[in-house]
Amino acid sequence: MTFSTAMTSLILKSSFAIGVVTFVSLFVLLAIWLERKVAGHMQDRLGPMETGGWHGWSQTIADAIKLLIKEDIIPDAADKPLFKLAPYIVFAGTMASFAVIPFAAMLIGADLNIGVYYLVAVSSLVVIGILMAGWSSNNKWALYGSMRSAAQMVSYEIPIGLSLLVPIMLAGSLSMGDLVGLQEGGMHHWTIFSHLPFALIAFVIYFWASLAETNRTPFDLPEAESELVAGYHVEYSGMRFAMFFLAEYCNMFVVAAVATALFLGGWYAPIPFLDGPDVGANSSMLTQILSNGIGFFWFTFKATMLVLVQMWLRWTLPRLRVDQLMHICWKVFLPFSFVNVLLVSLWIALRK
Amino acid sequence: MEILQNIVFVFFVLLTVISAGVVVFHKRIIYSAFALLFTFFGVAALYVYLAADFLAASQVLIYVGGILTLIIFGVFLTAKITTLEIPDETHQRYIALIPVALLGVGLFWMIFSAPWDSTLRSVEPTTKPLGKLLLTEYLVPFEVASMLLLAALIGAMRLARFYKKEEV
Amino acid sequence: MTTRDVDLPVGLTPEKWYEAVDAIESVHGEKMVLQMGPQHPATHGVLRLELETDGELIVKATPHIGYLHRCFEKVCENMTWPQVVPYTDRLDYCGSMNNNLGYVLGAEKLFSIEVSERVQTIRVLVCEMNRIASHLVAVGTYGLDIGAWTPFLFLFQAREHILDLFDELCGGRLLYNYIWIGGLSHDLPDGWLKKVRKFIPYFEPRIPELNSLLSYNKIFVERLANVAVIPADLAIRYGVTGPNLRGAGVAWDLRKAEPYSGYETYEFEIPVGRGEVGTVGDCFDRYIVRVNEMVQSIRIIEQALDRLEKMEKDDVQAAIPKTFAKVPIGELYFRTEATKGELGFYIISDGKQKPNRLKCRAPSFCALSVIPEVSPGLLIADMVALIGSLDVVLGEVDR
Amino acid sequence: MSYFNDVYTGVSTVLTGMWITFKHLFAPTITIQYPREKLAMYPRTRARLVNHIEDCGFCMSCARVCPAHIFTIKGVKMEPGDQERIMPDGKPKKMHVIQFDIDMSKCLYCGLCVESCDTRSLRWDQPQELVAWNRDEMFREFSDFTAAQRAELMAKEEARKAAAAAVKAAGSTGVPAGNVGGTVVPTVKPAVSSPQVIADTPASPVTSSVNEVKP
Repeated sequence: MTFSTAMTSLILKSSFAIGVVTFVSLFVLLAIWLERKVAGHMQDRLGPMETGGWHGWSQTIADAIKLLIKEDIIPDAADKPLFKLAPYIVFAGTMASFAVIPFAAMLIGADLNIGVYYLVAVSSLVVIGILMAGWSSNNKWALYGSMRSAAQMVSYEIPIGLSLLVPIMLAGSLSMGDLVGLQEGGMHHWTIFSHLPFALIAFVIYFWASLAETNRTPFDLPEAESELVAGYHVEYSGMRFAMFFLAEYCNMFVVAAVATALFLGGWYAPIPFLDGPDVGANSSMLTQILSNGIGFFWFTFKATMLVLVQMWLRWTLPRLRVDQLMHICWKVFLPFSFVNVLLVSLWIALRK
Repeated sequence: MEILQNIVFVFFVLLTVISAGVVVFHKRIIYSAFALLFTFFGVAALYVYLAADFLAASQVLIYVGGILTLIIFGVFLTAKITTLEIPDETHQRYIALIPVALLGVGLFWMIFSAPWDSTLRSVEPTTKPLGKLLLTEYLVPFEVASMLLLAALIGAMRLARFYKKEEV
Repeated sequence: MTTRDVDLPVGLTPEKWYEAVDAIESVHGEKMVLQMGPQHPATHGVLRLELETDGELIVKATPHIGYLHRCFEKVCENMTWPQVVPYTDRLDYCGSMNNNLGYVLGAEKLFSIEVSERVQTIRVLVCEMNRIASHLVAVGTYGLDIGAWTPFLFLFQAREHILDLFDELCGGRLLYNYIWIGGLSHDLPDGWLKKVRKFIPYFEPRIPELNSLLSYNKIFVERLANVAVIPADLAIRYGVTGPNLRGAGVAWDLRKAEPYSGYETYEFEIPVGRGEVGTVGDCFDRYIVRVNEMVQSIRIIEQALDRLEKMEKDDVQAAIPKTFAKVPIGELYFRTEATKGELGFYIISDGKQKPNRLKCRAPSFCALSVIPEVSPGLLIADMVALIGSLDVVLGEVDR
Repeated sequence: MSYFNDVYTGVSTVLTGMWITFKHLFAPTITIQYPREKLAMYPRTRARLVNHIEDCGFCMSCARVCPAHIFTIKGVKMEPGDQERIMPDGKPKKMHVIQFDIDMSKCLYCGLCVESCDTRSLRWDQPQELVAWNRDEMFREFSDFTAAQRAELMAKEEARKAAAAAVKAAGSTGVPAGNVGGTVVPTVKPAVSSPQVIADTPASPVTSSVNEVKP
């Protein structure tokens, strides 16, 4: 590897990383605005309408600026080093997931051959960050929130892992690129539809369990404002709070993106006709950009749709209780996903 | 590029060693627990340098996601954790020197005698051979380990379930 | 409370086991004291609960009240008889009309005032509308406590209709001062009855919608079923009344038991808790009783509307005494079925222009006093469900 | 079997709820965009008290009926040469209302004062925005007398009172000074130098004569 090619690859990787961060920030701004709009319209209201003109599009930007310039309050009795560190760990854990998200055929940060496994692994960083936040706030409500959150995320990683196992077994690979690549050619090739009903069950379980993973209603017990006020981030304000908030919405996107990549055909359009032009080894730059752009559009479109469903659920359902949460995880999701995995493996064995 | 990679490598080594030092020497047990996070993470990074990506991810998943969470839970549940003082006086330090010295010698012997492969390799897929080995050659140890864990799991449940909420 | 399971491991006698448990408890038998409130969002105002918790399990709960104390009873001793009415508005601010009615009927009994049938019918009409508004708040905020946002806003839409009607009727949206001793502050505006008539077909489909969106949602049911059961005898022992008592399966409603303002002439049922999804007297029963009471209130409103449309217009203030100069000496207790339960006013008059003593028996206070009894063994999330299901209004508790 | 039943009801009720919220997603909104659109206020809405001072006859019924003592009213008797005015209730105006202050920050918004006003000079008005930056703005003065006029009238009244007191001291049995207009008895003690009549709820019987205010 010569120095120049190494530098080029380094620059490409860095620009990709910067691009991801920009994309994530923009997406979060959009998602928060969208959440308010969805909530508003579901409740026969309009949501924010004033800031920035058209349907209050810049409300989130205004809020972000407000959070940035807010006084950063650290409680006197808080464990200061941990209190300061916690939001960054949560944020880092979430951002690390983006390294393997396949936005398009060539827009993958690192197409690791253990892609999905890596994703499951780094998401456990978030748990530690949340525990740290809850502990260091020196607030009983925050501690309850973080304990709940940790228990919930650790438990729900199991049904998530098991339901992710289904497309992995069907594809025979852990690499995100391979997993998506196998779903080319229209909707009926998407894992969720091509392997009915196993993949569908796995998808439903994954989607529900991922709600718990991202602390969304009906599994938003760690934040439960009517019980724990705000849970683990009750003492946070200003930019540190914004980090948690950012991480939460990033997480929503990450789980939706994983569902898209593994179950919903990734960057492929529902009809092959709508896909971008085929890219060969000697395609022109323009073709590559066009193809990847269209792929990127489809991927983000599908993921955003899933995020919308998450919001839809949030504004529909009440919240579960701690024991019921565990009950659902261990006694509903886990048996169903186990049986599902078993049936899939049998099916694969029989098909051979 | 070599330089860059070396810098990153040194960074991870330092991260691992310093945080391991914090784990051992910090007087507040909660800091030790959280410092363990960085130790595990650094070790995972070193695994990546050894082209063992699956092992690295497993390190993060199991040690950070599972064991460290459990340790932190345990620390949280310790009574009066905020005021706990860990006595730092050492007892019988001269007698302790002997095993420590022996251990040190052993470790150094290992470090210097091991054939270190310092060439950088691109990461090869390791999952397939690992899976094959686990389900063929090492099937019995694998199953025995899982049986042990299952037994431990059931035993823990049996112990924990001893309090039963009265039917209201 | 927790009890020890009987199936001990083999070879372990109960004595040994208790010894071991006591040893463990003496090591970490520490209970965490958690202050819930007075700023906590689930306490519906400024209630402070001192929770002693073992993990998330509540061992002991002590409500602390007084954060909204306004010396209602003492203030009333310095107010002339009609001036007390606006202060009763502020007792249970979700059901002001019913508070007005309770005091006014007591005072009318003292002054031996008879009001016309039309005034009585209007009073029944506005009180039942107010009962719906109050139950909408109770049910909606309960959904909010359990984590469902949207039903809350749907219900507040319906409540807004009622408040608009009241605004047009008497000028107040929350504190009406509408029912006066001997009459009403205003006659009905033109076309008002038609607007109430229009409200009914708007409101009726809201209840099935609420039921399918929230009441019978599996998560909601699971959160409420078998939680914080208040059995009938406990409820009676603590003087719990209203929907909380009816939720315990006791069909006790002062509108039927001791009818006033002509309630005996209306057809309606008393909804009681039947243990639909769990035990009789659990949170769900108290909740669903409120939902069903709204349906019954609609029935009463329809009947009152039918009567009012037929009645000749008369002076609603005909029976108001020009002066309250001749005040009879005596004492009386008058109770009505307010939105939260039995609202009683104990009035002592010594013939002066002001009440000598005015004691208010607030239903929320009694409901609140059950909390220490039923809360041990609940989770923190259940505590939120319990407070919400009791539907306490702190304005009434602290007075 | 109940396990599968639970799973089924769980899934089905969630879907039902989702369908309801989905329908509402496309339902017309019921809110209005407040600063641009405004709701009409109802004529009876209790928003802010105004006193149309020319109709105010210093009967003090508002001050007597008010549970919160928000009124501060001062009046002096009209001189024979002053402009006479027939009030809406048919009686001639007999008093100058030199001060009529309402402290809206104390107001209970019960409306008893408005209902008790015989001349209907005290009314509710319905401003769209009812905001104040400080408490002083909640304090509203309605008398159209300037401070100079007020001082002059009060000096005159004082002189008259002093004269009456002098007459009384001389042994004459004059008419009690305050018995004016037949509405209220502003008992003025001769010992008090200031002749002001501060409205307070007297222990006298409360008139609850009420007129329907048809706005």
